[in-house]
Amino acid sequence: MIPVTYYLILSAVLFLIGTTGVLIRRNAIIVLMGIELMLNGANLSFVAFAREFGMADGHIYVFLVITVAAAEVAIGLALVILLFRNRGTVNIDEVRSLRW
Amino acid sequence: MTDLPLLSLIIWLPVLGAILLLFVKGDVAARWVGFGVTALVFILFAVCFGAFKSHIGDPQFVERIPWIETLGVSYYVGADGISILLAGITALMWPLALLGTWTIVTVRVRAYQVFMLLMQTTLMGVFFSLDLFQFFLFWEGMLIPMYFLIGIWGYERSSMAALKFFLFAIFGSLLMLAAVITLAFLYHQAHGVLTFEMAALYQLAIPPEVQFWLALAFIAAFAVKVPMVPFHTWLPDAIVLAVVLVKMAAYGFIRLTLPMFPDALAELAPLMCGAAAAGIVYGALIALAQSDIRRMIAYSTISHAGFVVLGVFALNQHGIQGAVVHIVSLALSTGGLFLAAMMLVQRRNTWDMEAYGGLWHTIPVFSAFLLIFSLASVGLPGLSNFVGEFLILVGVFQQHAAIAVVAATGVILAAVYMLRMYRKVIFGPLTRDENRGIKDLSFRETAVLACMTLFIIGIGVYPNPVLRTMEASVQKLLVQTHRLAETAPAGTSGTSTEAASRPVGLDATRGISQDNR
Amino acid sequence: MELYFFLFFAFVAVASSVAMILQRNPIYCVLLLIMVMISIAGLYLMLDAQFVAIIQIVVYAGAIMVLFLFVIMLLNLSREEGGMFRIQKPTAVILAVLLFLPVAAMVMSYPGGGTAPPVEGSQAGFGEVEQIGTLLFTKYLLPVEIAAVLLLIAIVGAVVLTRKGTVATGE
Amino acid sequence: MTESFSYVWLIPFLPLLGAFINVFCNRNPRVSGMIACAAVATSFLLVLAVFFQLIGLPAGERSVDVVVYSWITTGTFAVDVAFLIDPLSTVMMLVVTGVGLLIHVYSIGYMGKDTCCVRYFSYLNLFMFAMLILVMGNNFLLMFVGWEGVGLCSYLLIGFWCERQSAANAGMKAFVVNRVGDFAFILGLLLIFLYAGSLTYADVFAVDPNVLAPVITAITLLLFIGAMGKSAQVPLHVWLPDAMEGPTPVSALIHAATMVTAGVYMVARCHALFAQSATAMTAVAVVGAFTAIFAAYIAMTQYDIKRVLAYSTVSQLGYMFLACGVGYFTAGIFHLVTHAFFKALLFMGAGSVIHALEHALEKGKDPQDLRNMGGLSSLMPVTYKSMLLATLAIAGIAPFAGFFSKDLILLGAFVNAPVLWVVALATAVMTAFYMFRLLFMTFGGKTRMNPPETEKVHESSRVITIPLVLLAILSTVGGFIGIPHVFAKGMDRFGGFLAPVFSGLPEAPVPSSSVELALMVLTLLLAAAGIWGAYTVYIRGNTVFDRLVPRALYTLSLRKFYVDEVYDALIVGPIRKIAWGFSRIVDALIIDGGLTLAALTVRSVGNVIRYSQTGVVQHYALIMVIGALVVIVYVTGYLGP
Repeated sequence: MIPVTYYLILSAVLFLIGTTGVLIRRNAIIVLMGIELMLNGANLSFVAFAREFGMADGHIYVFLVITVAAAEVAIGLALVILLFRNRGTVNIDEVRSLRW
Repeated sequence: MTDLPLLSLIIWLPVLGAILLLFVKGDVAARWVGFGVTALVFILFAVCFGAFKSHIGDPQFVERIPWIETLGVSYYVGADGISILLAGITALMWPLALLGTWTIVTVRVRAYQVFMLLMQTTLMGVFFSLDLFQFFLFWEGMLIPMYFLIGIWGYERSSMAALKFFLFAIFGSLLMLAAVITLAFLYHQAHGVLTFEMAALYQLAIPPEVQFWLALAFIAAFAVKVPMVPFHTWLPDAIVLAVVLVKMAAYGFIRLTLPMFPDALAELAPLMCGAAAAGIVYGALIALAQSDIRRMIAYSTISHAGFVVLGVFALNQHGIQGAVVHIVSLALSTGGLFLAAMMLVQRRNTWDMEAYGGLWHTIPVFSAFLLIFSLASVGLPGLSNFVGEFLILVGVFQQHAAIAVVAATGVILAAVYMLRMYRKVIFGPLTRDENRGIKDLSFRETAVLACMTLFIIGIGVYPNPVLRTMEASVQKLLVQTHRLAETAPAGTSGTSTEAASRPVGLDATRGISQDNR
Repeated sequence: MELYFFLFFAFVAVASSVAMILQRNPIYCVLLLIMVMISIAGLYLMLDAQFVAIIQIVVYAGAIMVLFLFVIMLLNLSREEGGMFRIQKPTAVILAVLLFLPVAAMVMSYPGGGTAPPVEGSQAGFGEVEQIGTLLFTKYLLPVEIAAVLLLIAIVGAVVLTRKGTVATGE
Repeated sequence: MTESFSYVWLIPFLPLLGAFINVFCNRNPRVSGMIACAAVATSFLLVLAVFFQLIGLPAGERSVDVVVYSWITTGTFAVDVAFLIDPLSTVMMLVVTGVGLLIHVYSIGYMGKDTCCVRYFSYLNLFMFAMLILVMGNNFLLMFVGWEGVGLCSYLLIGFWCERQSAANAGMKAFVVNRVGDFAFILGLLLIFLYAGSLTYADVFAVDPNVLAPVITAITLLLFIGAMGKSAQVPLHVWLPDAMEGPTPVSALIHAATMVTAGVYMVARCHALFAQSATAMTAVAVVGAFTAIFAAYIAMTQYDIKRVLAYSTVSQLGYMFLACGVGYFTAGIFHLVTHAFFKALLFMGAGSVIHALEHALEKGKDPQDLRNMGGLSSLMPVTYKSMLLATLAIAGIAPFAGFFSKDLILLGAFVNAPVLWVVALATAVMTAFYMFRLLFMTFGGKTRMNPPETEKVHESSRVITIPLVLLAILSTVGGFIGIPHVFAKGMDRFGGFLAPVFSGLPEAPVPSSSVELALMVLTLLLAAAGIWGAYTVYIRGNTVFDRLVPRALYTLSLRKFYVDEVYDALIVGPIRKIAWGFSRIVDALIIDGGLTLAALTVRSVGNVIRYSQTGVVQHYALIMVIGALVVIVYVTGYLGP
């Protein structure tokens, strides 16, 4: 039986890959995807602990995280579309007007 | 009749009035509702004052409803000698102020009435609350209506003044909040149960050095409101409600600092008296150099507020009773002075003294009232301020003679700047022709000022009812203040438990020479 | 035996996610992300979380990723030319590694690891729809309601944001 | 025994009632005069009743306390509104109400045509009320109430013609200088209360001396400074000459007969305290003597008729304080009474002269300037004759009142302080000189008015002249109530009457009668010399003195020793500068500045932080990750395996 630490290590790795994705990519959509990846990492650790403690609460949290992710993506993509429609680009480097 | 929850009614009636005002259309109706409610509050108060038994020191008409059990906070309301007097003067002044500013406030009348009523509620709340948490809530609550009143109905630069006032007040209240919490925490540590009840907190034995910091925090919070000299610059712009704040701050001193921190007071009292005396002279000197009536009255309030603080920190029967009487007469005389000035300015809308002159024959009734108010604030015997001032001087003279002398010079300076204003505004030849057209006070205005004058002369000639109502509670307060001081090194000289004024008479020389030299 | 499955899924997940963040063509990124999600669903199954696995595939991979795909198609994004990466690439990687170390250390020090309880021994139907359902509507009723409202707001928001002629779009 | 005097509270109450009626219920100027006089007349009658009732009592018990109600009671501080009826207060009441009544009658004539004389009469009545409270109070606090009330009324009455800026300034000056005196008075009261535990005269004087010993000098000096403020002694005398801006009856009542004597009354009342401190007594005597000669010297060169009389009042008050200083309190009070008679008469005479000249002189000529007068004796006979009697009285010529009272003071000074006696003698000469100078310049010699003006001058109406005549009689007869026993044993009824009040004092040494007679002759001769001097200079126009008196001395006197200018330079100016400095610099710059500085620092810090917002989303994400890293490291406590 696989010890829970493996799962946790894996979820940490996924989470970090997602973070680097967010930090280094210029394309807004890819950044959003990075965030989705981070969320998935988190979900994995939820389920792993649910398994560990024999409580199904972890699943509920995953379920809720998914709904939040869905909402977040909906709004995120709407913004990206707006961004594209107004500025013609999706690269967040070129969108700096909201600064000092 | 007295089973009726009188105090709660007095506190919450104005709020009901404010709510009622929301449904009222038209300025005049709003003014009538505002005046009606405050007048009703005054009647209620009169009933309360009638039923008040002055020989008992402890709070009467007590009402207590548990509010937040977990914090040990309860809606705990009661009136003792001092608070009933201060609340009384508020109850009296509010309808007069509303009536006085009937035609002066013309912009957004309804909002003005609402804010004035809200402020009365919070003020009454402060005076009657016996629970520290509730006291703090009312104390903070008072800021909001004041901010708007100063901001909207103040005069030019009023929004800046309102902001400045707010920042000062917030600074003070933060310190107070910290102190309140530490007090509750200490009480919890000492007795296990968490409570904000003042009576309980009075009994708390706090180690001297902690007491020092707590006292400092409270004093700073109230000093901002008094205003004591370094924190006073917000007052000249926000003069509209200066007098109200002096009452609050002084009450804060009496109710919170004096009974709770006896040891700290042993060191702090002389310091505060010195600062207050300096404030008196400083405020008077600056008032001397003002050419704007409003700022002159503001600085004279600062000077008089110094007297009140002096009286409170004399820590004896005469000082405190003098301070309370002085607050009452200050509200009347300075309040009246400012109301009269507003009436004058409403006709000529300039605050500069030089623009007036020679008004004696054009508006004799107004000049007479202005004279009475000026003389009252100068402290002419036979008028109310003198009683307070003299008692304060008697009280302070016993503790710190030098400081009393400095404070007494304030009496001369007061005469100089007040009569200088009077000479510039009323006496002298009628040079400017726009002054000729000023019409004299209307019946309403005369009625308001006459009512104030009646009280000023009344308290001046026969102050005993006022003095007797608070005698018992001041006595109790002093016993409270000096309970720990006895064990402390012979800081204050009041050895016996009766009134702390030195046992005067034959053994006076022993008592005097011992600590005055 | 299970170890192989775990390793397989883990490898697939990590490889495709790394590929995803390095991929120039957004469409391939989405596909790679779907691959990650499916592999994670597999892991869920290994952890007796059948309901969640299904949800993962149906909702997450199915719906959300399709939405991504749809948007990419809508915006007609082609391959990204030129500097795909922000200049802060090295800092990001270092940060990731730095972040990983304490977490890994903490996880390794976790005592309970290694003795996974017997799968059958636990209650029957663990992670089944029926158990999740009861939990959802008893203990977590409030969060569910809130989640529902959240979704509603998201939908309305998305519609309002992207409608032409509103203040947001600036026409 | 006290119930028989229970009506006493009516005496001060009636003038108050008169004032109240005049202010609120009456607009008609003629009626207001009547009301005022009626009020004062009834209280005068009541005082007479009290006087005769008091004489009925045996000498020992002539001190009655009548308590009206308890005013302030807090713990050990108990003061009540109560009146003390004893010979001293009765004498003062007689003077105040008697002279006051005559002045009220006089004012009807003098102020009759003035538009707002309703206000004038209400102030006059208010003044009577305050003065009576001061005189009748049985404790220091009530005396202080009267003290300030009288100060207030003098402020109002001096500034009565408030259109004139000079009158307004004079009023304020009077009030402020009085306030300086009151400041010292309050401190004295505080000390008394601190050491004696009460403020009522009986208790304070009953406290045995060694309790008060450490502070007795402080108390008495403070009280004396208060008296100096009110009775215009040297350092605080500046307000009295300016107070002449007020209407003349005001000057007659307040600045001659009643208010200014309040200081002397207070010193006499506290004789028990003053007697305990030798330094205080000498201080009183020295200040009194110096003021007498200082004011007399200035009075010799003044040209405004009322200013001459004002300085003469200051000088005579100096005499009274000298008397008190050397222990002859009875003489001081006696001189106070006689001075009230002839000084009030002089002021009212001057008033009727000014009244007459106001209509006669052309525009621009000041009716009060002596140089515009001359030769009025034939035109205003009654005024001339009564002023002649008064001038003789003040100069101290034999049968008149002034002679007896001044002689007693000179006797006292000779016995106790010979140096001051010499000063007093010199002042007596000067007094005779400047009084007769005034008389000759107004009434004697050839007129300096051109013909058309002299026709218009005519004697004042009867309402004005009757009080003049009455007071003239009093000035002549007044002296006989206190004839020194040198002439007739036991005839010194005035001294006898006051004896019980001053019983506590050590018996004053009485020189042999021959020495006393010699002194009297000496003073008479000196007075005659003064008169002759005035006669030669102002009637015969002989300029012998012009060559004798050096120019500098003359201008010094004319310019009033530049006292006003010195005060302005030393006190008023610097206070105004300090006040201006405080308000502009300290308040505006330092405190307000401090606040705005704090505000500025907050804004500048804000500016710096502002640049951290780059606008690039990744930067924010980076910061978030770093934050996460920090938290994790903090929580887990280590940075790696």
